[in-house]
Amino acid sequence: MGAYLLRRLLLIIPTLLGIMIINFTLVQFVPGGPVEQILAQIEGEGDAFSGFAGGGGEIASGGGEDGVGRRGLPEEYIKELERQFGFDKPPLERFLNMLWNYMRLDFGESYFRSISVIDLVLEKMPVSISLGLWSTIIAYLISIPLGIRKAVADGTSFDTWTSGVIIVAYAIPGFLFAILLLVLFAGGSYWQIFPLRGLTSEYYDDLSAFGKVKDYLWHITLPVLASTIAAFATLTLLTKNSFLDEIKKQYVITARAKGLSENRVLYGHIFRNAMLIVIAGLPGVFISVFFGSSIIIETIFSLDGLGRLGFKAAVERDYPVIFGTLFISSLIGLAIGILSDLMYVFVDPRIDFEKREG
Amino acid sequence: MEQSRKRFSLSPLNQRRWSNFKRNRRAFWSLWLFSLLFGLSMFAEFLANDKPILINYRGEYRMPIFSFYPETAYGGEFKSEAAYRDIEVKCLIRTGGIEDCLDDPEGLIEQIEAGQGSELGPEFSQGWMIWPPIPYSFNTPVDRPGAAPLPPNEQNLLGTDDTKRDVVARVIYGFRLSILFTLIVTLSSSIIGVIAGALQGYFGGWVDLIFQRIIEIWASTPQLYVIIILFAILGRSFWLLVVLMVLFGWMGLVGLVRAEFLRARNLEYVRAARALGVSNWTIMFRHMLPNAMVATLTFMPFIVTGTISTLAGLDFLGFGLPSSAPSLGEMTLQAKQNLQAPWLAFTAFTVFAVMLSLLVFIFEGVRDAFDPRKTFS
Amino acid sequence: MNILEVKDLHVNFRQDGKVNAAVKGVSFDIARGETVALVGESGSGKSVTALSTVSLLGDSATTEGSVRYEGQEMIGANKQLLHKVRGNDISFIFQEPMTSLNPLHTLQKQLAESIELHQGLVGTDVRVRILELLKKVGIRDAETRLNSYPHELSGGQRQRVMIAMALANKPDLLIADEPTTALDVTIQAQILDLLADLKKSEDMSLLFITHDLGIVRKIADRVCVMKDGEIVEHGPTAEIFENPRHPYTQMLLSAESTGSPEPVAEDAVEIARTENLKIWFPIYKGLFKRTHGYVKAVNDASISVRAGETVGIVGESGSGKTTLALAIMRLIASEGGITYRGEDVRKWSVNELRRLRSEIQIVFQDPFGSLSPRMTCEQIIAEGLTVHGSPDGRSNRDLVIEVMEEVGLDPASMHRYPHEFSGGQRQRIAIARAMVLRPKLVVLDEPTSALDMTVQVQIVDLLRDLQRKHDLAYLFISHDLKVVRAMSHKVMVMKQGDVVEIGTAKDIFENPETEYTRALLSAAFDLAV
Amino acid sequence: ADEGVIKSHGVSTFGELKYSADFSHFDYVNPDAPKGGEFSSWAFGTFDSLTPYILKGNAAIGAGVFYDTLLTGNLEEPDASYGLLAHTLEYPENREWVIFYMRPEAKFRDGTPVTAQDVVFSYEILQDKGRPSFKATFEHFASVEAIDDLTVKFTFKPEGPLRELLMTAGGIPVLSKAYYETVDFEESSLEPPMGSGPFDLHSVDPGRSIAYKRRDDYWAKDLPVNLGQNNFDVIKHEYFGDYLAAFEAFKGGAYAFREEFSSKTWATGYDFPALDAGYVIKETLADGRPAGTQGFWFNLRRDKFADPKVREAVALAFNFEWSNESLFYGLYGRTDSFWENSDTLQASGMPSDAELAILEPLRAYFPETVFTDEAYTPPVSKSSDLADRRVLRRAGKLLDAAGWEIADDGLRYKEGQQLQLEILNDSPSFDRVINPFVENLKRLGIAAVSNRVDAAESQEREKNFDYDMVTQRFSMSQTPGDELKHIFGSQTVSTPGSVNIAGLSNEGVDRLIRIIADAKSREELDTAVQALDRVLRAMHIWVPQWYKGTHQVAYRDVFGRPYGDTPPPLSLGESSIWWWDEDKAQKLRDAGAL
Ligand SMILES: Nc1ncnc2c1ncn2[C@@H]1O[C@H](COP(=O)(O)OP(=O)(O)OP(=O)(O)O)[C@@H](O)[C@H]1O
Ligand SMILES: Nc1ncnc2c1ncn2[C@@H]1O[C@H](COP(=O)(O)OP(=O)(O)OP(=O)(O)O)[C@@H](O)[C@H]1O
Ligand SMILES: [Mg+2]
Ligand SMILES: [Mg+2]
Repeated sequence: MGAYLLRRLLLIIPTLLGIMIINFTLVQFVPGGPVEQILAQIEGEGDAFSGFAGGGGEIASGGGEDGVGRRGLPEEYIKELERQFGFDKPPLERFLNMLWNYMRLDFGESYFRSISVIDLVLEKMPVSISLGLWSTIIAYLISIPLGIRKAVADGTSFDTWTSGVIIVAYAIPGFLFAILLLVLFAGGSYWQIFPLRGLTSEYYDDLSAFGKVKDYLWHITLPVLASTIAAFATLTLLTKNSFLDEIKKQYVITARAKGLSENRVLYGHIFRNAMLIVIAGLPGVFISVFFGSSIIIETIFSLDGLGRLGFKAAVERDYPVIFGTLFISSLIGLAIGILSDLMYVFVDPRIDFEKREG
Repeated sequence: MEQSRKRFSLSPLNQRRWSNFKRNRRAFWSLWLFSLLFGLSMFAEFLANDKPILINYRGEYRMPIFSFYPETAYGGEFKSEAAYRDIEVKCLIRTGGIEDCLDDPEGLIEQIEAGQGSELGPEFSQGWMIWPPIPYSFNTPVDRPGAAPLPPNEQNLLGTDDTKRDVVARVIYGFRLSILFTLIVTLSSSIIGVIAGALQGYFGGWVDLIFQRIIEIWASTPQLYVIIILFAILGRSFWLLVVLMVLFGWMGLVGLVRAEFLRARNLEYVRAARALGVSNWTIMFRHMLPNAMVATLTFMPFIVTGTISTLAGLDFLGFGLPSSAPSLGEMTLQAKQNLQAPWLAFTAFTVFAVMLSLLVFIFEGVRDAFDPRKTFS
Repeated sequence: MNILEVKDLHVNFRQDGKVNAAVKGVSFDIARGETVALVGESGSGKSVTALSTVSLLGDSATTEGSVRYEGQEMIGANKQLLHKVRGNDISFIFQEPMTSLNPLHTLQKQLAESIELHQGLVGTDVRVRILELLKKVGIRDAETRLNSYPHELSGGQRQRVMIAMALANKPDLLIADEPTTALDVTIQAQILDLLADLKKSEDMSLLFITHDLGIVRKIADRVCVMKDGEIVEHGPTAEIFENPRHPYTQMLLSAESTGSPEPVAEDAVEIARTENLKIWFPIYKGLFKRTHGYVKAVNDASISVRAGETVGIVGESGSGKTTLALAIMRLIASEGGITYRGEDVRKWSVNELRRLRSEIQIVFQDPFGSLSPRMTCEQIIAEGLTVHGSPDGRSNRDLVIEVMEEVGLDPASMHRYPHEFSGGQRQRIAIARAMVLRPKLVVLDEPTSALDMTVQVQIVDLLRDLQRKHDLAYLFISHDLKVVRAMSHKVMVMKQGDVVEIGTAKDIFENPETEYTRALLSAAFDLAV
Repeated sequence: ADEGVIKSHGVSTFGELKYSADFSHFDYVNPDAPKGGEFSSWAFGTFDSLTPYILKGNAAIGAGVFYDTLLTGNLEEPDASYGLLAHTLEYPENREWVIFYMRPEAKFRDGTPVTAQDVVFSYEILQDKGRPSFKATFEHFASVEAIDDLTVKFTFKPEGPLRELLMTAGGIPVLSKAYYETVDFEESSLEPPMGSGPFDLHSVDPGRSIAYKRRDDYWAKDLPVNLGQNNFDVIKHEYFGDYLAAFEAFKGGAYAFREEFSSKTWATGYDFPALDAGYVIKETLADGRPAGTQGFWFNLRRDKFADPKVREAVALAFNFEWSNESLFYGLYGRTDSFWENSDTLQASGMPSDAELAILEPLRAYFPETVFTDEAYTPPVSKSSDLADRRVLRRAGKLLDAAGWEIADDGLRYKEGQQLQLEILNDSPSFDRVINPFVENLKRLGIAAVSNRVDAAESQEREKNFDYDMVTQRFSMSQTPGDELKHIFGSQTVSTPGSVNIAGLSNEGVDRLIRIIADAKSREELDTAVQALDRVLRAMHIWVPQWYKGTHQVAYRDVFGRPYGDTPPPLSLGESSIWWWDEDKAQKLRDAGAL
């Protein structure tokens, strides 16, 4: 096992390298780059979000600042921009530079803001954690017991109607639900109960500790609700089906014969056998807790989280941000992968990763 | 029973499974309904189209759905495809190509309707057309006054979308497109994913190590860029998206299947199969897979709808199908942009909910049918 | 006063709309401190009857009739009552110890659970009690074994864990379903003594289900004989044994595997041999699973078997028999030489090995575990045929029917899943699966442990018959020395991973060399007297 | 002073000024407007910086309020500028240089005086490290020097558009040199930068809202150019990530003023409780600026568009009337001129004599219809049907005439080449406009497709002129000049990244632009622009789209303003010349609506 772990840890390096190579190469072929993005911005276009954020004006943007739209940028300035972004150097040199910097954990600055990639990610984390943490917790707290109950009550009317509810909840497109919540409970036409945007109020800093908590919860209610609504279905049904698979096995009868209560049989014995996948998925869930993001929910509730950051960086071709976040998240992802494999062994000690042949 | 055995030549086990499946009424009816909807949508061209199904023009039968006829073929003026919804073309067909149709089609049609067609002269030859129940295709602008999206009325049962296209027609075509898309994608990516996961889990060792790394690398590729690049090179198309989605979608199941196999390979029955000399492949797919399928089967309906949603999401972000394509995703997006037109949201939601429920129920039935310990009354 | 009264118990299994009556109107009772033995044909409904006493059957079963424990009705009883009674008042030892333990819990956890639940002990008290129990059931090095998982134990060890678990709470009634099948005779005797002690000291009642009439005769006060879901005869032990009335009982009592195998031809080719085979399992410790020590399952085993020859392997539970068998089959890694027909198979690739597989077969000690749960009996038996082709061109279905009949299974049940069979039936499916391929060498790991005498005789005859016809070689692992004697040409005695003695059956049984063998034999044959 | 050197309190393109040196305030303001209250509006997306003028960071809206300029414009005269930091400017008639005499009382927020060195510094740093657009803006500046502490001289390159350059110079935001000795100009930050402008930072909630507060100690608050302006104590912008959320917020009263750009929302959304109760006022006010020049532009670099008949035919397939009714709630007007919504600049009817005088010498370069027909206006299609047979017939004939014949498959070919047309689009909201257009094009037998790509890709393709047709909007100046050559001139036709979207390369057009750039008076200019408009329209270089000549606004009824229904032509001036009306506010407060 130790050797296996060592192997896995060592393999992180080539994997990361592979990821960076593939991405770097890919980026060379993407039409448009940061320079184009800047040009688009100068012409007053190029906002990645207005498209799906409802910015459906039929009057095109144009003209841009200082009448540049009427004039265009001289070619040499475009060259100058390219030089600023370092595109005048050959790709290989840029790549090696990047690697060298990354090795020193220097991820550089965003092309478009004076902020280091790390700080940028940290800046967006609260939103993502808020959405990810709460919706994950809610989803797990409801889905797993519900799934277990459904497995026990397989085929009863309880099973049927709960299935109906979670499926319908799943089928509601999240953003539609989000909009609906927003209009109904935060908008100016119906009930103005919840705030429209943000994680906290402007006057958050002046609140008492309790007030802060209240304010925070008040703000995240709608977004969390919207991002959780669809999350129950898969987990609940997975739990249910996994349990159904185990619930009639011989060892369960043994457990029952010991006189254990139903819950101890379910949670003490079947759970670990049935939930290998769910439990082993927990480290992965951890990622989604911290990096969980939904561009659309973030957009609708004017939250500035990693979802928007990622999409924005992709559309704006903000390569330092793209590569930086990719590198960080890959690194974490790879580590989590190892952790999650360790979880397998932890859950089911019979599991190993050694070679097996016929 | 005897008969059905002959027809499908089901093995007794599969018969048992099939009868178990049938005994789950919900699953059984869901399967029927789904097949019916799917089957119907395959004939979308005959259900909703801006071309008639059958035309009798001067005694000659024509099926414009299959063949191209310029307007001139009906005595009209344009050499491009006849626009059958135009009143002029309708008049031409019904009168057998009388030229006055281009000036006063309404008048002429009235005349024919009054039974005075023969007064139109020797040129007249009464023709007719059979229209599909919904006389619009997915991209036909509806001729109703007012600004789109228009609310439902007898002409457009579910109203129109924001480009003034009939929502029913778009749903029919959109359903077909989405289902085909997702079935192809889900099937291919699940097969690949299951095989990959099975290989990794079963063999372990370096196969697992290397394969996992490849997946990790591949999974970190920014899909959006690949899509943008390939779209720029090859143009937006259905099949390209299918390929792309499979390319990136197969990894979804790998982890699950791998885990299940890592566990199952230690079980005694695998050892027994090995002792029998069963090939690895058979052990994996005949012995282990059925026992390691819980997660896969559970996830299957969600992968199916998830694929539809991903497609919808791509459409949403503007990296999906061409905007004229009838996609459910585009409809959802429109629903969001046009809250004042609730019929869009209603339709999108209903289609998704129905589709998902049917799929979940079907797969629940499949799971139960494969569960040896499940008892059916 | 009767501690358990069963009246007119009916159990039906529903499957695909068909109803399969497993128990048809069984009535019996057990008095406090009494031992009732339930014997009978494999598949006659003994286990089902036992399970239905505290409602442990699955949904597919419908139970009718009445089961009263100390006057309380158990059928349809509420959960609280069941939870209180189960494990505390009525304890179970299940027939298949291999699959009855939670695979993901350590011994300690499984044992501690019921102790904590019903006795309210915590902490070190529990541990002490567990160790005491394990020692009582004869598990060596109990301390080091506490953190083992079930799959790391031998069949007999698992069975003893089950026994320890059942006895942990000093139940009023112990229902023991074939509790000693996987135990060697010395341990068996030890367990039986233990039970007798408990009976005496705690006034425990015992419902004992077994095929081993010797045990019945030794410990039972009364006997019920079951056949086809009904009790055909019952009465005090002595009476039944002296004076069996029902024809089935008579048949059962008279049946015994006797005779000896045909001698092996002088020039018989050697089918397989091992040289200094060694299998050590590492013991891992800690989060990173560092190797901490070894379980020396097999130390140095050299063995050879010729065509038409049966080599019996006997030895105490946990002595490495199964491990050795698996190693010969090349199903687990080992050190040392293994040759098959003179070829060194250790160097063979996976594909070459596969060819070998049609010629050497194994019947696993744990039949339940070795049957794919989602394949039907037919598929399982036919599996080998689909891989290797049927030997004489007949259709798989015909061959399956034939072999099922040979092992005494009803071919009509071939579409059932493994869990729908009784323990003995599953064992026969496993035998059928191995034999249908007409192999050259069969490794039989406790192939008759769950079979009643009549079936056992039938199987032994079948094996001998096949051996004669096809010159088969057998490696026969069993604790039942009578069967071993009836089957084997040569016998090998193992103890703690070492081969302590090897010789012809005659030599071993008549002139054992080592003390250990002698003890084994005396335990085995004393009992029989 | 030299002969021909002009010394003045202000300047305009042709020198005419509405206000004389001793004017007391602009006519359109209320000099006695009460000060106080808050003006709030919304903005899309987020912001992360308060420093405009640099590439980095997404500056908050209105971040320019921190700065003053040498000259300032007004809302009436399109191109007049009056002294702000400068009290007087001096320039020769050929405008090759300009000297600004600065007001000694001008002070930065920290009390330090604004000097000529600061102006020089501003110019230099903007040029070196500012947004690249400054480089383009300052392209024709030769030198900037501080003559003394309060006098600064700009010298221009003679080949530049001298007519406007001195106003450009007057528009440079003046930054504090001292301040940037400690602060890095190139890095974005949320610290309010040092300026001499009328506002200071009130509060900033990164990404969510920004508020500026009026400075009571603003040195220039009583200058005539400022009188009656900057009336609100606080100006606040609320940011929203989603348009609908922003609208909902308005309904709920989160901000007070909203200009509506979506026809759908304008037509369907404005029926919420606050509006019905009269707390919110909804108005359509005239917009006096030339509407943006918006259309689908052909890429004339491509052979298939060489024939103007093809271009005209394609344009005919666009059914504006149908689109307007079916998609835009009838809220737009059809654009036909490149200077739509400007009476003086757009051509109409037959060419006037004055126009002819300019056009005749260039006759050879232009289509004959320029001289024979009225200025081209797209025909009016039926709005009831997407496809108007009559118009399509005309289009079909044009295509036939151009040699693109329909083959048996219903598509058009010429010399074996299929007539294909790809409409490049980067805006999802245009899909619904383009798709019906494509349907109509298909009816003509043109293999048309709509291709939506993301902004960067679209930009890249536009940069490399890799498109058949693309939507583009230019906001045209009231006083067109030299910049037209970038859009229509042949010099830029093959310069990657130029805004010559159409790829126009026509000697006659170049000469017309020269004439415009050299116009000596407004009349001359108007005539020349009209001539150019006429020519461009006759050449069918685009498919004109639509425009809206109004401001559609809605606001809480708490404001007063110095005008009734006719706002100053150039802007509503909502945040500068409107004021907080305490009486109205009190009424809303009493009604519980504030
Ligand atoms: N879940 C089930 N579904 C259907 N039939 C079953 C099921 N369990 C047991 N049976 C059938 O019920 C009968 C009685 O089984 P039971 O396990 O009680 O036999 P047994 O007497 O214990 O035999 P053995 O000695 O072989 O263990 C058998 O014929 C068996 O095939
Ligand atoms: N996977 C394993 N890991 C660790 N120890 C094991 C493993 N498998 C078997 N052992 C140990 O090896 C020893 C020999 O086991 P084996 O199963 O060969 O015994 P056996 O002779 O077949 O006993 P029985 O008669 O009880 O079946 C036992 O002590 C057992 O606990
Ligand atoms: Mg049994
Ligand atoms: Mg064993």
